Amino acid sequence: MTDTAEQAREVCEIDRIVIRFAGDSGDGIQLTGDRFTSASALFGNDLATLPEFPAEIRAPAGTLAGVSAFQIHIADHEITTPGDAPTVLVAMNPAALRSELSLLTGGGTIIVNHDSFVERNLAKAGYETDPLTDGTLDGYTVLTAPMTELTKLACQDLGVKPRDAERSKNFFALGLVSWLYSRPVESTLKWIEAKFAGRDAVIAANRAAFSAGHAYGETAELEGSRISVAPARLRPGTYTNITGNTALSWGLIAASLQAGIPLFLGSYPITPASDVLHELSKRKNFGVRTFQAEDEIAAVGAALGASYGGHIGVTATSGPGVALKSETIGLAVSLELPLVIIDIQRGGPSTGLPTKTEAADLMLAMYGRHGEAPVPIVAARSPSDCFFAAIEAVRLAVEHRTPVVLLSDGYLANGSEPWSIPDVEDLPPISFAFASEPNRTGPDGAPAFWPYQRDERLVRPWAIPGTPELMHRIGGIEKANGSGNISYEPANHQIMVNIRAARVATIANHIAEATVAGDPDAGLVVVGWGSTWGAITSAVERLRSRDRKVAHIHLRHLNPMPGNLGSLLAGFDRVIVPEMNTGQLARLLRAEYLVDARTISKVAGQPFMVAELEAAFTEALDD
Amino acid sequence: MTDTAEQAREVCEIDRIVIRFAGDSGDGIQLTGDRFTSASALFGNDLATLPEFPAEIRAPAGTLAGVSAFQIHIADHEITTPGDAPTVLVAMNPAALRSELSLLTGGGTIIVNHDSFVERNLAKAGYETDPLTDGTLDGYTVLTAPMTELTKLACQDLGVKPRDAERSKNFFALGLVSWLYSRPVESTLKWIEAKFAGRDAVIAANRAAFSAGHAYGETAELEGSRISVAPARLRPGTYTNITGNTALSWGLIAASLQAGIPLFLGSYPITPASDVLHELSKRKNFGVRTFQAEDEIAAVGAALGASYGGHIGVTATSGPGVALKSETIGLAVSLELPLVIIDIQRGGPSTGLPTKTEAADLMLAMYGRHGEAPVPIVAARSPSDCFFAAIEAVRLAVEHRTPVVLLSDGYLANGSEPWSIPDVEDLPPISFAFASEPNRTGPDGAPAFWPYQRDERLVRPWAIPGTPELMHRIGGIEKANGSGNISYEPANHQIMVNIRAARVATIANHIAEATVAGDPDAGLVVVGWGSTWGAITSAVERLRSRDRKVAHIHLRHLNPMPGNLGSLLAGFDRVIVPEMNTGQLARLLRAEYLVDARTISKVAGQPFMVAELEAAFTEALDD
Amino acid sequence: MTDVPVTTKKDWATDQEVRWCPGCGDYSILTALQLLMPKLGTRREDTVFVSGIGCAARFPYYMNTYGMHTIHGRSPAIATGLAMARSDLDVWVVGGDGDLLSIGGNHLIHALRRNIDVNILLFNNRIYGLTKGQCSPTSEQGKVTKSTPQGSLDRPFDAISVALGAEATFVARTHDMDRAHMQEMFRRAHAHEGAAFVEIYQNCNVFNDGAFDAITKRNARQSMIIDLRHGEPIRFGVDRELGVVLRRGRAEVVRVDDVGIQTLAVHDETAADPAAAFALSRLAESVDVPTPMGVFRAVDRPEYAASVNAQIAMAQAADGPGDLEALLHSQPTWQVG
Amino acid sequence: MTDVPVTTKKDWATDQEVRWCPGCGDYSILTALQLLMPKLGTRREDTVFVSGIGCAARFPYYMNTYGMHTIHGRSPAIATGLAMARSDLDVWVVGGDGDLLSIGGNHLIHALRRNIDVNILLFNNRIYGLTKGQCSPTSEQGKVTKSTPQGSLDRPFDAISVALGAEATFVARTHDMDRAHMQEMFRRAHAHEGAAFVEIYQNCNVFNDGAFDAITKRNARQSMIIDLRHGEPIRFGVDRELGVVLRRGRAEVVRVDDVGIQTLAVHDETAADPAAAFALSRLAESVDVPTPMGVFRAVDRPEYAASVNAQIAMAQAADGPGDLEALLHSQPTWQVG
Ligand SMILES: Cc1ncc(C[n+]2csc(CCOP(=O)(O)OP(=O)(O)O)c2C)c(N)n1
Ligand SMILES: Cc1ncc(C[n+]2csc(CCOP(=O)(O)OP(=O)(O)O)c2C)c(N)n1
Ligand code: SF4
Ligand code: SF4
Ligand SMILES: [Mg+2]
Ligand SMILES: [Mg+2]
Repeated sequence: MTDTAEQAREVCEIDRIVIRFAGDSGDGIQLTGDRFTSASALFGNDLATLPEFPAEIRAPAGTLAGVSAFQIHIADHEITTPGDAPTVLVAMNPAALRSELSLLTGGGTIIVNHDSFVERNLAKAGYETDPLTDGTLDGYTVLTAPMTELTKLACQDLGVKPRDAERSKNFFALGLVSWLYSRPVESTLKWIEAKFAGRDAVIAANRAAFSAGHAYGETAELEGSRISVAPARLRPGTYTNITGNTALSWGLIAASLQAGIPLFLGSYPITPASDVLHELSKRKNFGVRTFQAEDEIAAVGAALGASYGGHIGVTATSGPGVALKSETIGLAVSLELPLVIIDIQRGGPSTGLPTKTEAADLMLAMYGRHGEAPVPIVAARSPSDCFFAAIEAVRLAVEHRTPVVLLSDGYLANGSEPWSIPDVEDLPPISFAFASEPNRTGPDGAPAFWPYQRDERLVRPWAIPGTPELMHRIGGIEKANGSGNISYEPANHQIMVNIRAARVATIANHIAEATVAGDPDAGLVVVGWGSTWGAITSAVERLRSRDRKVAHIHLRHLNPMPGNLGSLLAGFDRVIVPEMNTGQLARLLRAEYLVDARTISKVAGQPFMVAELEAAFTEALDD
Repeated sequence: MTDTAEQAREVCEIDRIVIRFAGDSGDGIQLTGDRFTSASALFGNDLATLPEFPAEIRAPAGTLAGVSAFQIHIADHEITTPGDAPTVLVAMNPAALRSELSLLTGGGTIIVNHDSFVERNLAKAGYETDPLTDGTLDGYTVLTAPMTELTKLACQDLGVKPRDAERSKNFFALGLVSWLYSRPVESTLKWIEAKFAGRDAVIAANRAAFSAGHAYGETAELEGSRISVAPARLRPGTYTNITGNTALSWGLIAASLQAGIPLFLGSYPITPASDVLHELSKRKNFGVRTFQAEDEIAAVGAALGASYGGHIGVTATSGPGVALKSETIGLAVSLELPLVIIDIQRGGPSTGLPTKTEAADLMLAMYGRHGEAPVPIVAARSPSDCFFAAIEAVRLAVEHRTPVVLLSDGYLANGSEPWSIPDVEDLPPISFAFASEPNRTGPDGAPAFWPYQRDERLVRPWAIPGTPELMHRIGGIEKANGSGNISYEPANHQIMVNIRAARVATIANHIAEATVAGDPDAGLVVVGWGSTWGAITSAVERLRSRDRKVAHIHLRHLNPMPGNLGSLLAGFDRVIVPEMNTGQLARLLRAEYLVDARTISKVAGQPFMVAELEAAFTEALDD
Repeated sequence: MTDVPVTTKKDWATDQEVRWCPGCGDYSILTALQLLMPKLGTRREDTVFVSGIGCAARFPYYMNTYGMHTIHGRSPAIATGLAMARSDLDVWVVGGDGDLLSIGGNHLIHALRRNIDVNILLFNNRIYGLTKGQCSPTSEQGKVTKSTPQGSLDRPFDAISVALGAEATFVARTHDMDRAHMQEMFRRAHAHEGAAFVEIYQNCNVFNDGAFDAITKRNARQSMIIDLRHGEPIRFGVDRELGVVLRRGRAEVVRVDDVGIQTLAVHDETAADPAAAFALSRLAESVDVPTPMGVFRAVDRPEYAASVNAQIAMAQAADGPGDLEALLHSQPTWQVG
Repeated sequence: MTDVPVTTKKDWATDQEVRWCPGCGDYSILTALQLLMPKLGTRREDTVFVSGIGCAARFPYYMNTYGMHTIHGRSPAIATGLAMARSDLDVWVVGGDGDLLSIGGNHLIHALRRNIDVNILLFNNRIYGLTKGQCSPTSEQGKVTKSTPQGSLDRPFDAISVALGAEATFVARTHDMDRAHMQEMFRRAHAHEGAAFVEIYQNCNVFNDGAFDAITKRNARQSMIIDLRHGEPIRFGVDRELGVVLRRGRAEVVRVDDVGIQTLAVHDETAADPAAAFALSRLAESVDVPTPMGVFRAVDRPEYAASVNAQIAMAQAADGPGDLEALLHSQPTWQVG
């Protein structure tokens, strides 16, 4: 389904624009943003979005704490971030203007709902005088519209009560912005029908408000002419706009189909991971089992139990949950069973900043267990990449019979981007087989089964209950390598510790090597992991467009690291590592390769801005 | 209280001896070992002991799994380990002989209870033929005595039933060994009276058995003459023989007295940490509160609650418990309250080897929390050192208002050594004061209290409930630096993350610098932490006595590390790190100082042997 | 508590903006408590509110006392340590049905059996509010939520039954629509020595609006709330025409006329045996049947911290106050040099 | 379960040396179960024993079935996942009073309310055995243990009351001295669809020897064990001279002659309301009063995994079996090139 925008006269074409919608949590900002996103996606732009919710708890209407925002970056070329600073700010009330104005680029455009700029709201936002008139907005292009009034007017004859009509004002804004930036109209009207199906009054009101907003743009005398961003020349394919958590959930489903065994999600709600539970619980027709446990420990425990039963046991959580799951993950290491622990990172420590992004759980994933308990770690780099990262995590867990930590973060989880839907045929295979018969002959000459007898990759058989002849007991106490019987033998413990380390280390032979983007012959290499990919990529491209040489290595696997990484790094004289933590990957690289990896750290609950990295990289190149 | 051994003719003096008592769990081996230890201590030897229990669960009598052992190293000079290999093995049954024989030095002495070498027991131990006669013991000095029979005989006229009398056979062995190695007698007889006070029959039997054993030594024709180890020339002082867990518990009590606030222990039983709970629960007269919680999370939670109330909140556990406490420790980091987490490390991962020693929780202590949540880490180096390590951990927690991890291990916990009891006056002070009044003026000019207003060491005030005017709310959500109010401000979060890191980093200015033992001008430095201290020290001394130059730096503080460590390490061309893990400290040193620290790893549930390290160091020196 | 300064509601309120959704039941609970505190004869500085995580758990920020907003589910454990260390304090625990019955269920029942001297207020809105609408351990079976699009399969707990099964000494239920009743329950809880558990039916108007309307709406109360009064026959209904009898060990709602007043159960909150109280708790089988409100159980049992202090006193009486010097020499010692 | 091969005790035993202290009550429980399994008409390969940590928790190593010896307190949660994923299996959970009521208490009560199809055997020896003798949540108040030298201050749980307060559908009690009774309870638990909870009084002869002698010793049983039989008046005593009545919501022991048989309570394990069963559970107030043994409660309620499977079937009926291609295209899409 596609439709095209009717083009009007005097439209000025630009290559990219960053629009930020802001208003009260109650104003339906996220909905408006989502819709503008879909329209732009269908229109063919490349884009990236960044929703920003207020803290988990609802704040009083009209206050700064209650402001909800949605930023979208649309372009006629490939882009990798939602944009550093918006060039257009849509502010539905004074609080929104106040809290977001500082982000706007100098001379940017501000679109406000004039009706909301009244005493009470100004006060709530902490304005003594009206910013629309006191010069606060000097230097900006300001476009005010009495959105509330015009919306009510438009709904007058629809038999919609004024109070209800008022609720549609965000659609007025959407209509106006759609006109200003030449977005298609039909698809949005259709969408309203579908979205509010059954609630005819609401449909009527929203359609009327949207059209009124659009008309207002056409008719009213608006400073600055109409703007359009042409479709991007993306790789051919069928596209859909997808968020990280949806992509991740679908990746898990795809992986279970690739492996041919059912998916079991044991989870306990927590921001920003809950949506994985929500999405998968809607997909039971894939044979997916979802279990909302009493806590995180039960969630991972249930997943491990399901894995013992032959399912793909998965648990999704955020930092606090990973901390709680630590002991059970250690058990999984000892049991050598598949298990995927998904950590959608958020601001820490402790409860921290639940709705803000951060990537400071790498060391927790690497070392957060007692004793020597190594686990593979996989990280996603963009919203759509969460799909493939999830498949890779399941692949390693199933093929190597080990718990695997999959790292995402709040920015990827809620952010979205167009995704060229892959061909199901081309998805990576996941190959393994359940043990079906004894694997040795007992002393008595009878066939016997040793649960810890290993194959050449040091992987033990996965014998699931229900299989005759293979009854066996496993547990968290040290086991004799081979027989799996409890063993307190010093020598055996040393062997098992070594094997557990080797099991993970050898995975390096079964993953893709690290690749270098940018200039392989540069002196400076930027090493990254996770969601910094977008900002690093853009920053590197900007530098290269200025003929500065920079290389970029982005790690999908944090443990083990790709076998060729050491030699690659040795080829550069400078290694810098931008991280949304205080330097965790840098420490791993320094310890592993003794390279003087330097950290570019940002721990402010927000992703890196391209400009920040561009500046940091330039500095690194210059000094 | 001291007494001296009556000296007999033809005694040959030697400088040290390592005796290993072994028998069935039911044979009272630990008691026998403890008693022999006390006698030797009172006699004035330096010594070190290593009890080895069978796995937590009781095994059937007479089986290999049921063997319990106790090794003691006594010397006329200072020693730091319980000895690599015993020169004397006391085996109360065939299973004991079989499981322990391999440890004995070639040509060593074996003392066995002949009566237990009967068909049934031999079979249980897996002997087809009698090792006493089939040549198994060729080359050893074997001394057999019908201990059971002689004990029964000795008790005959005491009206003690034969079955009960039999239980005293370990005292026969003790008597015999006491004679052979010229141990004092009186103190042991006295001790029996006290120990079994009220149970006259038992006292009579044990005394009789002990005397019989001693007499047997005097009268019987024993190969090899009698041996004596002269008292050691230890530093003058009053000594007591102390285990790590007792020393640690007493250190906590001492610290609470030094700080002038009560001690609160929240704990959940777990091997090998339970004894801290047991010991402290006997010391309520010090105002100590002990709480056996429903689990480890409740234990640390209760400790944190007590800290908020102005007590020294402490929790004692082992690896699995630390894993579970992770989230709450993160909260303590955010609340900036004192808390001491004691990790008596044991074999891992998971349940692992509960009764065996290991030191693989360093990375867990360092990184086992979500988000950036740094905590200071203190490690004990010997049983008696646990006393001072505990005081230091409490000092840092109280003075710097932070959770602190104190690392010990199973070897230190149960091992013992003579301890020169310190003068109470000389104990390190712990200085701090509770906040008593407002620390600023509010906007309204009225006095106000900011819970996160910091002093020059970045430490916030500790205002406890009950203090007028200082009511305040704290929590795990990010707080505005200063006011402590909830803040989602990006800039503030960055500031708080930086401050939490700086708070711990600056502790380096408030701890002792690292010192170099051995040869400061050597090319090779051995860096260690924790219980490896004894073995490293002995190995280093052996090398130096062979004129090989080696330096030794042993770290009390793992985080932050002493400020001078970097420059010290720079002064050596080789850095090796012996660890009972796969190289955790080495990784920290490499990441921190980019030095090529090499690991000497042993993860076999046992401490390093001096010879192992001596060989490894020599190799390092030679290649 | 001699000469406690006179205070008013605003003395007990903080300057922090209250951040619950407009219309949330939490507001009325907060107001009820802020109005009650000045009447309890306690000092603000001697009062501590401890909570976990959730909408309800934001409570401490709004009380001008000492307060700990801790982590999800752990408040009963943390409050246990505080109450043990400081028996002089007045400690309150506030949490939601997820916080105290899901992740915190174990700490809750252990705090109850130990009879820790804390007042536990369970804000039961039968939903996860803060995480935006998943089912909770009190959500009714079949409930459609974000995490249960086909309906929840879990049989819900009855918080009162759980508490009574866990040896609780004080157990009560109230609801956010009746300030006077709430205040009476809070007052009783505060007066009780030991763990006092109060379940509050609370409306989450955003994610589970009207969950308790059938019972708590003004016009429904008389016929739907079984008002428990100590020593009185259990009666309710517009004309008090309904009553409760205890038969064969279970409680049944009957028409008074059918059985006669004398057969009605006379409520005894002080009964040593919690069985009758438990039987009453089973009447609240679903949210649309007559539901008992009030104090189910209130019995005396030594409060934990008092016993802890008693053991310390005994130890000191026996071994004398702690003497470090003596402790360090308490094992066999010997002299060198 | 068609043509299940005939097996004997030794088919259900492993080659692992049993490692409990000589004389431990765990041995008799193991024997009782190994002798029973061949009679249950199930296959060894379809049977899984899941345990946490403790002496009791070593159980799986001795059963020649599938088995998981997991971590302390988590067995109910781990078994929940296994039972949800594999409703075809016969899943048993074994643990001690510390494992299942202390650290694992929350997982236990949630597994019970959800009615997960597992048979939970609680070996209650009222002590921590494996860690060598600390008090447990079932240790009597005042008990002197390694961790409570002045006596435990904690009021113990009654496991049966806790289970009934947690909506359990099958609740029973037995003891390690009576093989036939144990086997009957295990057989009933196995036959029950959903969570079956069986408390077993078990003697730890090393750290809490004789804890139950007053009740379970052969000569004491008749007068100290209140034998619960469905549909029968509750009577016991050497000459069945004693009985139980339910009065004012609580259970009381009476002399049959004093009240007359007809007033005795008739035990109804199938009562929808757990109140009467709860009242009976309160009789076991201490270890030296007549204590009910047998099935307290056994009611039908949908077993969890069955409902889970039903939702999957419904989803497939509604949306068709999962089609990845379709899923990936389920949001608005557009073409490029
Ligand atoms: C360890 C941990 N797990 C999960 C969460 C996410 N979380 C916060 S509050 C909450 C439950 C909220 O429900 P409830 O306790 O009933 O409180 P309410 O918001 O309804 O008042 C959850 C799951 C968390 N903050 N920490
Ligand atoms: C996380 C964790 N905490 C504590 C322990 C130590 N531990 C092992 S078993 C046990 C309790 C044993 O008592 P119970 O559960 O009653 O079993 P029993 O030995 O009496 O059969 C404890 C505390 C552990 N293994 N893991
Ligand atoms: S989400 Fe519900 S419970 Fe939370 S504040 Fe809003 S209305 Fe209240
Ligand atoms: S300690 Fe007690 S419970 Fe454990 S095996 Fe020995 S007797 Fe049995
Ligand atoms: Mg709730
Ligand atoms: Mg037990």
